[in-house]
Amino acid sequence: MKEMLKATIKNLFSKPVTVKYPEEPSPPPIGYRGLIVYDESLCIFCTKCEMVCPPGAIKFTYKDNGKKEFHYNPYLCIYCGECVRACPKPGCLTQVENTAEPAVAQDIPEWNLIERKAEESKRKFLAERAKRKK
Amino acid sequence: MNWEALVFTLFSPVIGGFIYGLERVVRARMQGRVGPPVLQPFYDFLKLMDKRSIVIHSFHAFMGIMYLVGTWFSLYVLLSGGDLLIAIFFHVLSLAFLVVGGFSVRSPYSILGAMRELLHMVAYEPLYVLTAAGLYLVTGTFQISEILNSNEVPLFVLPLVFVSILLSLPTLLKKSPFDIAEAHQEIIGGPEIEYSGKFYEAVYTAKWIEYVYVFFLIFLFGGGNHLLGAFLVLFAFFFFNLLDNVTARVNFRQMVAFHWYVLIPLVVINLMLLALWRG
Amino acid sequence: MEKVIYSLFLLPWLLALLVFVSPFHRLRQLITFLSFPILTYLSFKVWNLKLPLFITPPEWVNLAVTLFDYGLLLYFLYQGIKFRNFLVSVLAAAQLFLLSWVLLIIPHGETPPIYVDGLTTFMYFIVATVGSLICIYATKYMEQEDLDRENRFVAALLWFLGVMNFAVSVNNVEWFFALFETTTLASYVLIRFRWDSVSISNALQALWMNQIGGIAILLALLFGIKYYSVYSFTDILKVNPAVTSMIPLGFLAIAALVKGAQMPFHRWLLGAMVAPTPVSAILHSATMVKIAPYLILRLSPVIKGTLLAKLLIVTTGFVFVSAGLLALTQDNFKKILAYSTISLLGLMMLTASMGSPTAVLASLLLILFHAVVKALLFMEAGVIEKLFKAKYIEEIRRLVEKAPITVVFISIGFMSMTIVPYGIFMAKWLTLEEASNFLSHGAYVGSIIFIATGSVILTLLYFKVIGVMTRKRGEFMRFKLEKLPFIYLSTAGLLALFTIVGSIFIAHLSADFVNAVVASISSSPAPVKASGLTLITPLSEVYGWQIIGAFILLLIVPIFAYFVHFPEVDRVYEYTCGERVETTLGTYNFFCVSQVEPLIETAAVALFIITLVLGGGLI
Amino acid sequence: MELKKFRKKSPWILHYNTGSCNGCDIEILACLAPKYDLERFGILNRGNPKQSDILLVTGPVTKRAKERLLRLYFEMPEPKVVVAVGACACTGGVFRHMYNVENGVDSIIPVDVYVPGCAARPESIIDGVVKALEILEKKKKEIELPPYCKVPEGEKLNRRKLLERCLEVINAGRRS
Amino acid sequence: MRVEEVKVPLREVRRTIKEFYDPNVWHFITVNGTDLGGKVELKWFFCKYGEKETFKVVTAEAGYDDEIPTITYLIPSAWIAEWELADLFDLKVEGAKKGLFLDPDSPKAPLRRG
Amino acid sequence: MGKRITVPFGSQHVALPEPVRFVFQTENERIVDVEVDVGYVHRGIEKACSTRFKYMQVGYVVARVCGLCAISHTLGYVTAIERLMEVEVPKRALYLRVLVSELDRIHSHLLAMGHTAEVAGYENLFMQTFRYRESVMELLELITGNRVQFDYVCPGGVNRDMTTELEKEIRKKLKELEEKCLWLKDVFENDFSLNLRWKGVGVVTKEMAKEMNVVGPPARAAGLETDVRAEFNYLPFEEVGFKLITRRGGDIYDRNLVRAEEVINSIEMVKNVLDGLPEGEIKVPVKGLPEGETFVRVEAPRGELFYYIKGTKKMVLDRVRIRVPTFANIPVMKKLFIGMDYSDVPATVISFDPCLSCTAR
Repeated sequence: MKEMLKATIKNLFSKPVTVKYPEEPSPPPIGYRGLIVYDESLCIFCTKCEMVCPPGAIKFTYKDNGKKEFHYNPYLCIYCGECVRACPKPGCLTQVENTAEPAVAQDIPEWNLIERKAEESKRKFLAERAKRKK
Repeated sequence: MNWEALVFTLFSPVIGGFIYGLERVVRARMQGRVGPPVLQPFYDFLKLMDKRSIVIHSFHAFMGIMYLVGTWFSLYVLLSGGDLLIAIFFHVLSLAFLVVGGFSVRSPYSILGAMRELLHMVAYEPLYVLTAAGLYLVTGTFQISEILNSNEVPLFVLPLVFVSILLSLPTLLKKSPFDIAEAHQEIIGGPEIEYSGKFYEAVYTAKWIEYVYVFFLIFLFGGGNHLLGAFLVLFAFFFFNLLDNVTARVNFRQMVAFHWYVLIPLVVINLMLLALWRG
Repeated sequence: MEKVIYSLFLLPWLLALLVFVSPFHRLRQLITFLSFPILTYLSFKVWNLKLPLFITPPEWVNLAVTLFDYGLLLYFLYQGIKFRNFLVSVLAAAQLFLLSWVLLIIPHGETPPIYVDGLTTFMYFIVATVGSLICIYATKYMEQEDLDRENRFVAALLWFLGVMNFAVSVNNVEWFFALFETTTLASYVLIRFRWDSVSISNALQALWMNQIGGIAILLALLFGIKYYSVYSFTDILKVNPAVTSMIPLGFLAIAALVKGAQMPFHRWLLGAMVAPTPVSAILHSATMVKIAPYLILRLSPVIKGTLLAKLLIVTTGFVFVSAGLLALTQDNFKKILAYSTISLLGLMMLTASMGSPTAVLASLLLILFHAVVKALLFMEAGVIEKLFKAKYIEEIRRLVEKAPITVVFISIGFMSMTIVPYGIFMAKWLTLEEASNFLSHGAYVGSIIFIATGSVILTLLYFKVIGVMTRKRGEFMRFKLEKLPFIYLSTAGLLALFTIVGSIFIAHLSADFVNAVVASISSSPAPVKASGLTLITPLSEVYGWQIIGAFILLLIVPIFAYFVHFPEVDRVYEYTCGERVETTLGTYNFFCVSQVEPLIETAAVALFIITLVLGGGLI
Repeated sequence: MELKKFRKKSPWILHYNTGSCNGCDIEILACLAPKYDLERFGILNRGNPKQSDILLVTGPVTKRAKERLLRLYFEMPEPKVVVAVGACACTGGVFRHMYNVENGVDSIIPVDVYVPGCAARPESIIDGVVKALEILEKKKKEIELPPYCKVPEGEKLNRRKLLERCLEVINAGRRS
Repeated sequence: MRVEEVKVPLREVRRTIKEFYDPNVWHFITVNGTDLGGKVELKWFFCKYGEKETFKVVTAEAGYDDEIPTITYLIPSAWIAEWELADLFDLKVEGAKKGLFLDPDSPKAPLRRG
Repeated sequence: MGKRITVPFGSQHVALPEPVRFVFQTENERIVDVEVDVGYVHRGIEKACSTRFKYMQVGYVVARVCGLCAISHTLGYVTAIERLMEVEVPKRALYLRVLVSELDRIHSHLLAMGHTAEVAGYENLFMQTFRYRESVMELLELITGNRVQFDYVCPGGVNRDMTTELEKEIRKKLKELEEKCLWLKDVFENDFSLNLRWKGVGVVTKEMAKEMNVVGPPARAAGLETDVRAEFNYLPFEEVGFKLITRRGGDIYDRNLVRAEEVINSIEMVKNVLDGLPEGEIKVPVKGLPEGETFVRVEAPRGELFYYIKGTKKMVLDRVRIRVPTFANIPVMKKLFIGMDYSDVPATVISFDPCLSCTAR
């Protein structure tokens, strides 16, 4: 009680420790594991990142011409950085310090759709390739 | 009709709201935080006005409103300068509505809270009655208006009584360490848990009025010296905020025991010494 | 003039006889109905007589009373032997011995044995109104219990009223002993009414405990005759207390404590609840236990300010608090009421022993309102027992859904014992202020603590019960009152109405009516005045608008609350952490208090002995 | 006076964990602590749905928690907003498609704001709450319903019945 | 790591544990089930207080329909682990109630293979 | 029966950060019966670890079993997989693991202490504890890049290295932290109202602790000398000055004091780690497929964490079994409640620092 009394009175007459966040900036520290940034120009489409991603926040959909398209869902990502470590091409996937913005329902990627599409297109692509090989 | 008192009573929610807002700021500062703006209680009030109301049943909701009316009325009884004992017992009357309202729903928290509210009453009521007796001893009257005009200063003669009233302030206002009736972490507000929207607003505002009620009781200790009374109120305000911040909640057995075995004997000792000295 | 008084004793007996012999239920009801207007009229007539009034009955009455005494005690002895109850027979034998001794040494006095003053008339009024209302209620109650033996039951009740009227108007202590023992007999007969083993053992318990009171009276009589040759109340009052020994007064006070079921002699009153509910109603409200405060009030001018009075304050104050505490542990509705009676009797005797005019006024107000309210509450207890088959407070859960009128009556009863504008509260308030007044001399701080803690404990108790009753599951779909039999409704309604009207006009009631009684007990009336509804005491005043405002809040609004309906508001379930759990919602039973029950009883015994030994001046 | 603007100034929060890993929960606690101090915005952690305006949900909705979540949602008076805190609450996160999980919160109740992160930073939570406040100001006072709960035209809404109906829908798999 | 593994038939488990278990020496860790397809391998893990890496493992195999003996007589705190086993493998364990973790609409016996 | 009042405590309750349900039957607020439901957070992680995730991913998944002891879960799993595949982890990585695991312990213990104060109605102490906890969180954020889910440890080593600037920063903050933690320990030890409220409440005796197999700080507060850090060689704790802390009382007060003392010991250990941090690699590659079975005990902040893994030469493990400390402590909690005051319940529950998310997985 005595110790707390001292501390309480001290707090009353000293400046609060609160960071007034929305008014004052409170940036993440250096090395914070934030968003994954993808650079398509460097990508070799090895899909290693898709394979290692635990929640499946990275998906590649196959276009008809065999090209792959990168999809990333920051609202599913757990920001572990495993994809960055798995990426064989340095600089293709990088983890920046910024976090994703809170979003309303319209801004969330339709991830169920993308998942289904990725799976379907992959199956289609593989089937076609197998046919071609035959 | 005592117009002054009536006006003061009508404006008491505003005053009480300010006190509550100030309290929240002071508490936040004591914890090293910034805290809400001073007008926060009024924002809450206005927001609650805007909410869609939901109730368990009408009787319960109505009792919430009656608690506000009852508290308001009991404040007027106190301020209009009538009998002090009657005013203290009127407070029991207003609490009765909260308690019956709390009992009238089939929610365990509400029922526990109402029961604990009664235990609060068991703890502080004898103390306040004895205090009234003490004030009578000093000033020779039970009429509040005459106490406020007397030449005596009750504080100087009744220091132990004042101390015990100060220590039991948290019981009436339900602050730590004696906030068992609305123990937020145990029963989530106790009897007020099932109120919402406008009906909760009534209960919320009634609490502000209680602030005024309690601080007026403190003010009486200044007797005819109103400046001292105001200082006492200010002191009491900081004191119970400090107490709130440096103590954990006790359980109801400890609370009743503390009031009955420590505070009441203190008051009695003071009264006996006074009687001896006077006699 | 005498005839009016005699008829007050004899009419109830006559009515009792008529009820006993009349063959039809309706006829019996009609006769019982008659008792209410007749007795009230007669009491009113006595009130208008020139008081106080001394009456000397013919000489043969004295002999008859003595013979009756012997007969009664022999009957007790016979009962003791018949049921093999050692205590009853030994106590009866002891009384026979003491009575014979008393009769041997009793001198021939000139003081008339019947004395009617304001206090007596006040008791007449209570017996006439409350007592006969209970009798009327009993006719209906027995319809549902046991119609064959209704005539005995109602006749016994009516007879009891006559006995009570007689008891409060005697002056001769020997006669008083006879009537005291007659009330004991009446209670014995009534408690035994159901004739099962529990009833009989409880009746015997009541018998032996009350006989201790009889012994105390006889001892008082012996000492009184031996030392001062007085055996009338009026003569005792004339004795100068400063020079007398307090022994007779001490014994009389003990008799009052026993009759008033003060701890440790409280068990007989609790045991009385095995009988049909009107018995409890009549024992707790108008008759029997009211003899206790009556006796103390009779003695209060002499014992005022003595050590005996102070010890009585401590004893009864202790009972006031501890009986309230023990009531918390009970879960039988009637037991709760019984404990609260014990508790409030303590308060009545406490105020009576303070003895100043204001305190006597408070005591009288307490007697009046307690009689009315307890009768009301016991009637309602009978109603919920008969109509809703509920005895325990767990069983009256959510009663408000089934029986709003009953709940309102019970709530009025409960609130009137604790909350602001009601008569009983006013009496407490008067006492508190009076005690504070004494406090400036350093005295009576104990009584303030007792009253404050005791009343707050009673508040806790009553609100606990009200809370159980008013619990509801949901909204009233449509407003529906329960169908109460007319007699239940009218008797209880009359009592409730009196409680409310009496409390609203408390100023006039106390200043104009009760104060006259106070004047006849103490030498001067209490310094209270009434102006409008405002009650003015020397220290302070309670305004009419406060009383009216509190009544509006307390009564009109909660009743109104049943009709209030917020139509546009959503209904939700109670918050139970998002779960749907099976909840049993009882209430607290405070068993931790029952652990100290032996302690409380030991303390009560000790206080009893101290009162007798120190207060009675046995040393 | 426009009362709507005061909604923003005193939002009281209710926090429910539907199966999260505690990471986001302790970040919410940290938000209440001195460093971030949500009370600056007038936010109180009421812990009582009947007096709350913002429902903070963390974690993927497990099968056992979904009923409770719906109950709490229906006990909150409108206007109210729901904030899903953390990746799991938004979409299911790493627990997506596990056998006892119904993925994101929006499969049970309508969600207004999604706060990403594993675990969400206090700053993100504050951002989310501030965003929720803007939405709260614009909300109507009608009863909000989950998308799967269909009410025929013109039917008078009864909160308890609606709750029972929604519970029936989400527990449909339970009976079969 | 010193591990003493005792392989016993299912009905011998309780006797085996009773023989050596002393609450002052042994700390009961948990009972674990591993699905082997058609039957479940059960392991009761114990370790010694105050000693480095000393374990005792009681192993038994149980079919899906066998009743598994409870050891709550010896180790009162084991009920929760046993209930979990009963729940997640849908096994019959003496005195265990179903529904510790699983709800009526969760898949039955999720930890069984296939 | 009619006198009883049923009090549900949870699943949503303001004193609980996570869903667990206790249904108490109380008489005069004294508990006569209790019913526990811990299955709210069951998500099926064990199943998912043996079907959906490859063994290299499992470390990130099990971290999400519990956000508070994230590092312990990963550590347990990673130690098990390293033992199974016989990987020699570099010394520097081991030291860094000790560093993060101890910092994690500090933040978890401070959380538990603060939260216990909060539910005992001591709001200010909660605020102060959380205020100082923030500096640990900042440290962890600096080292690992996230405040809660560290994802720091991976099979074969750790994911991030420590730089010298970082080291300096850590030392600076640690010094401040130590001062504050000593102050906090002082408060928790000597505060009058905490003593009044907590002493003799929720007592787990030593016999009870042994009989009910209690683990972690509650067991150590009861005087049972059990600490996996001393009983299992998964990290070099002895080298950095680990002390086994026990107390005798076994009540809430002692549980918190054990935590407070462990916090101070942990700070000491972190300092020693920084002093003796060896140079070298932080990670060795893990190749191959796991085969066989092994089990590992790890001391999480809440007590003994047990991992059992079984591989059958596939990318996906055959069985991952997690026995968490709270799971072991729930039986004793249930037993403890009988006869307790309802007003002491929140503090007792929180003083065990339950992690239901671990328990149900």
